Amino acid sequence: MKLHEYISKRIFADYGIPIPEGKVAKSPHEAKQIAEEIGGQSIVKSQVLVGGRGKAGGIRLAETPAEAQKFAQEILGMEIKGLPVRKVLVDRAVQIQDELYLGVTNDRAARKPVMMASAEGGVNIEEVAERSPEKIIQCHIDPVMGIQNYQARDLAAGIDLSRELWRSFGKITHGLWEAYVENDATLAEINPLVVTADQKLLAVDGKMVIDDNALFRHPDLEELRDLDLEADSEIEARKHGLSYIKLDGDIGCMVNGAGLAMTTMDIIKLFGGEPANFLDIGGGASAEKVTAALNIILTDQNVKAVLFNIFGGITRCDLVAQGILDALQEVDTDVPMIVRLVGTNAREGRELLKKAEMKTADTLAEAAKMAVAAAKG
Amino acid sequence: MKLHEYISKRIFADYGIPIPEGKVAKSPHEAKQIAEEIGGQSIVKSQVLVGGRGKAGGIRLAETPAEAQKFAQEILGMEIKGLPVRKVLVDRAVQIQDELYLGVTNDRAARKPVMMASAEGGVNIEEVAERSPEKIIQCHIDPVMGIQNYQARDLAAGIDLSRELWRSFGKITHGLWEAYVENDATLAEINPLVVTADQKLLAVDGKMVIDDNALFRHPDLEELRDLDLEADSEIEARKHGLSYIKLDGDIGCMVNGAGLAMTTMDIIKLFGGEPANFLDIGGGASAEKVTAALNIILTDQNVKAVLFNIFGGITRCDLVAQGILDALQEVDTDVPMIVRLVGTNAREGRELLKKAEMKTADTLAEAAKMAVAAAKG
Amino acid sequence: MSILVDKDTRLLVQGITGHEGLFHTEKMVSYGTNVVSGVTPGKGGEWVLNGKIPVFDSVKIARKATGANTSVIFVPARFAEDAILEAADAGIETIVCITEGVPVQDMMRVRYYLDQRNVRLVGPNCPGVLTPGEAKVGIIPGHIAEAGHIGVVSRSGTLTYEVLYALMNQNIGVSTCVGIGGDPINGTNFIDTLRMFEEDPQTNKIVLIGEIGGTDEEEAAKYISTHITKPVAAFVAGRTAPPGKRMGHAGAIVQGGTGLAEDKIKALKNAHVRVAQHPEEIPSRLTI
Amino acid sequence: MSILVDKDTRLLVQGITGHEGLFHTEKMVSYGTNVVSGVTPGKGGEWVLNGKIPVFDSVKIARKATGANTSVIFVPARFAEDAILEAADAGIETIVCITEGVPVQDMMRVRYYLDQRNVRLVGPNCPGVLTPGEAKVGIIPGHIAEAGHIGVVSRSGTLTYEVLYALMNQNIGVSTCVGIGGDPINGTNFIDTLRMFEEDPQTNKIVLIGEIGGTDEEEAAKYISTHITKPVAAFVAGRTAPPGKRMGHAGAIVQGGTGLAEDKIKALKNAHVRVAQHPEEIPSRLTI
Repeated sequence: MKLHEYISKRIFADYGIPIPEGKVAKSPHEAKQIAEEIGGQSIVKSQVLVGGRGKAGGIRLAETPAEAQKFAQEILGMEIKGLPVRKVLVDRAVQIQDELYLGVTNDRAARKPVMMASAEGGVNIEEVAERSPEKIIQCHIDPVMGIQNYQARDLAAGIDLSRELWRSFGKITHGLWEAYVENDATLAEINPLVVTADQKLLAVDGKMVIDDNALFRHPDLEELRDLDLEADSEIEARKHGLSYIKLDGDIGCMVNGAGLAMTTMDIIKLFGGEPANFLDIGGGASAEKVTAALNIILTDQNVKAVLFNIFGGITRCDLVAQGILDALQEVDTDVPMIVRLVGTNAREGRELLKKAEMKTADTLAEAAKMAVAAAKG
Repeated sequence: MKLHEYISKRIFADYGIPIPEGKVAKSPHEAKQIAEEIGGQSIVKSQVLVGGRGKAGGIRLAETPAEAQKFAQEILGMEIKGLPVRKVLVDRAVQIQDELYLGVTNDRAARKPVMMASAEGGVNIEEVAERSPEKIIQCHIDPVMGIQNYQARDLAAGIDLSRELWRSFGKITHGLWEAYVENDATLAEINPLVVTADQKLLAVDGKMVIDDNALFRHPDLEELRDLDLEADSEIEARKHGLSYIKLDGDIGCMVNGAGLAMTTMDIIKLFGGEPANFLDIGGGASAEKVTAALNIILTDQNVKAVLFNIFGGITRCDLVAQGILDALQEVDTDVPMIVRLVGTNAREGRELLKKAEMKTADTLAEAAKMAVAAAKG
Repeated sequence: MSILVDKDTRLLVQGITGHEGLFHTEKMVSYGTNVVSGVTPGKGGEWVLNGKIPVFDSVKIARKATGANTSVIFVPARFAEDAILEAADAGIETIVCITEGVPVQDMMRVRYYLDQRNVRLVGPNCPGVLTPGEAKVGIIPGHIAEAGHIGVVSRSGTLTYEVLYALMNQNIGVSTCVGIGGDPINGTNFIDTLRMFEEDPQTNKIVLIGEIGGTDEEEAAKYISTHITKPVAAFVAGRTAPPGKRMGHAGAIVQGGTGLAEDKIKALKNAHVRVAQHPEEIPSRLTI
Repeated sequence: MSILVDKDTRLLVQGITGHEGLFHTEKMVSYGTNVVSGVTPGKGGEWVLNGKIPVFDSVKIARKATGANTSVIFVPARFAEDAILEAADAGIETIVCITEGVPVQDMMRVRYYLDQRNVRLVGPNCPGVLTPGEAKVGIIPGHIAEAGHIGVVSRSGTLTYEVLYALMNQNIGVSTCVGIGGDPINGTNFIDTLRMFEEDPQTNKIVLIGEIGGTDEEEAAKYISTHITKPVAAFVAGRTAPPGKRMGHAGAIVQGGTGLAEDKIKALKNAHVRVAQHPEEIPSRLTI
């Protein structure tokens, strides 16, 4: 789960990382008030969970509170990369001398967290990594011991940080590490970490991504989830414990298991079709769950056929079959359905479906071919 | 550094361990007030850093506040094993059903902390360990990972704790572990950990020992040091960075290095003498340090001879010799002194001493024999 | 012969009194797996499956009482770290963690702890291990595989069943099927399993089932070209998955240029692995 | 030959610009030790000893620039843990920590970290290692030992010097003298050092200097009786120390019946170790 800049920075501040004075506003009037409190120049920043806000005009430097209000007015009406701007952060403007990068994330190959620093902050760090990887200093951290002082110094030395700033940089690395660990982040980064004209370090922009699997430990963060990020259908799916992603094709898929769901998409494509979605109904799918899933699939107007591919392991095929039949009672549709059931109680499931005159397939390839044909009408 | 019961329990409470309601008092009147606040029966407990307080009459059950005042009066005048009682803890009395033991300490052989639990609490745990070691359940803890829930359950199962109390016991083990780690304790123990008549766990007595080497991280704890524990001479020694322990013999020793100081004591005994003290002046001893050390040694009226044994490594023998001569200018004494100097600048040191007509020795054995002879007069 | 689990497996079920634990314990017992005991803290002394299997309060006690050498974990995600550490500390040799949704930082700590010890973890978020005819440890349906000489290793769940089913339909038997799980940090990876299959005399050929995300398949390909003499067939899921979207498995995120199915397929082909276009093609890739 | 340090030692000094560090660096250089560099964070670029030795900001940089393989640590106690971890992480093979007063929990963490790596720590709270005529790493005075065939290992500081001095006075040379330090948890213990001396062709006989506290001498005695073929002489300090009193070294606390000098002496005698009554008797215990 991605956190907004203003939330990430607030968390950083809780861990002793210096951030610019500032507050979040939902209206131009609020933005003006905040700018007045701050005094002097301020930065009005759109709070949306995508990169490239600056280029899109979503970050503006205001000379006066009145200008802050004006910019907030403009920005709060914008959409950036398809996402509506609902909040702006109004921060005190700072005199920037240098822009650094500092981040911590999981290195899955090393099975350890890695902290990264670069003297080239303020830009997309992936681009720096590609263009000149030697400019990113990496330091693996023992997940149990945590970051050590010498590691912070190695990073500081690696990016040629002025020695007067080492102590402050050390505190920031420790704070960022703790923010990462204690919030179960998979990413915590400061970009840019600014060296101000008066020789101080300041986290001017911040980003955190929280491990969805660990949200049970952070109910306060879960509440901050930005639903704008997801299509309504994806939100609806999550409510029912389904994993759904909308795609651009015309063959709806309902599958149990993520790997098999991807495989089903692949095979549809292999036989000339286009999948309309990824949908994993998970284990032990009940009739209610199947109904919800079918409803979600069919809200997509592009869908011209639906392929059910259920491999019964934990999931019992007869229950799934009953779920499909029950769902069809509730859902009014003439989209053709192709069902493939294999595994636990598959025979019973197929019996039920045959009675209801549903199209069934034995193999995955056959099912895919039937779905492609059905979608082409 | 040992912490008093009331301080240890206050720390435990900070880590979520339930303790009885209570406060510390310095006067009988205060004790009465606390007993009134608590209401009902109270326990008046002497706060001294030795075991066996109960047997010595230092722990009394008061039925009324007036009685609490009376007992406090009696206890505050006592000496227990040579230590004066200056404070009493007045705790609410609890109905005890069972007394358990729970403690965490360092196992130097395993190089790890070990948590121990026993169903036989309320008594000297060393005695239990000797009498029936199987009644103490031990669990080594990874110093970096910390205690795990399953380890707390293993301890609970090991002492046959009623299952209704496992959750509370788990919280107490975690609290005790954190109290131990975050305060750099070498021992943190609850004895007894009481199961009350209404089926709750309560830390009725507590003890912590803090690693002296780590006190720089805990200036607040350093301030709580109980100076009653140490002889005045030992306190004076610590002020000067000396390590001094008074013993019962008549040959004062001033040595650099703990191992060599013990060896010097051993060899005095080997040749028929009795050491009056252990004294390690440490490395790089200055004239001031030697003066202070000599003063401390000579405050012991039993001292009939002083043996200086200095092996110059870091310490320069000529400086030590000068220190001795300077000290003798300031200290008015006719106690005979035997000096042995070896190592860095030993020749220069011996020259200085010879000029001052001090007795010197070449070998340790010779020095010890001379000291024994001098002490016997 | 086979790998990881077999007739000598003495299985302990952690979380045996839970809904999932109990359901699958029955399936494992029916299959013939030697389930010797279960653990649910606070329920020690109870019995499950009509008094057939004793429940203990801790793995330590259960192991002492019943000689378990292998454990399968069905506890909820928030308790998985503790359950794995408990099993490792109690001397269990092989731990299979079915639980899905274990936080990644928990798994980093688990790896730190296990790396210091001689213990094998499979999973988490995996379907478990099946040695047909000998032992079923986890949730892989027993009736979709026959004993034979093909070693199967997979990051996926139901997709694995699909492959097993396809093999069975062609009368191809399996030595052991190992579901290593789809999480970014897990106990056993492709290389560990490939090494075991290479050393296992019963295994003649190997099937590897990968998916998008991470670089495990690429590393496996490198290992195959230098260490594996037995023929390997493979399938990689996710060629049509859009980059950056989360596909259910935490591991299946395409990150910054790596993790794409096409790269994995290319690496495997370079290592002379026969890559199938869909799972039902796997049997033919083994026989031609 | 010798153990731990020799002519091939390329020494780095951590805390080289501090008072102690600078003083002893000069002594080590005068002795002929190959001191290649020093580290003080924030002072990289400076030089010490009249421009002879470069100072770097970190061990990693210093090692890269000067090829150091051994480090000696003189930093204050509160920085010792970080300094040891830094050296280990930078690939230093042998770390000698002189610093005294390191908190015991810091050392438990250090041990955890080092136990996962192939690195040797001597100390902390130790006088260091001296291979006469080759290298002096630490604070053992160089002029009190000649090269020879006796291996010396000790938990003490100045008491070790006393023994070296007694040996030199009898013209007995030393292969290597190792001060392992008196702290309850340290890097190298008696057994580690005995093993190295047993394998070292230059060492013919061994001197072990123990003291009260812990059970290291008892464990050493066991090891000697089963693994050491070379003659061993020993001295144990603290026969007259009263129980429970702290004798300067944190390790020297007599705890609950174990740790007494008499028990240690008995254990060593049972392992056929020749135990001296005082340090000046050691030479005769080696020759008779």
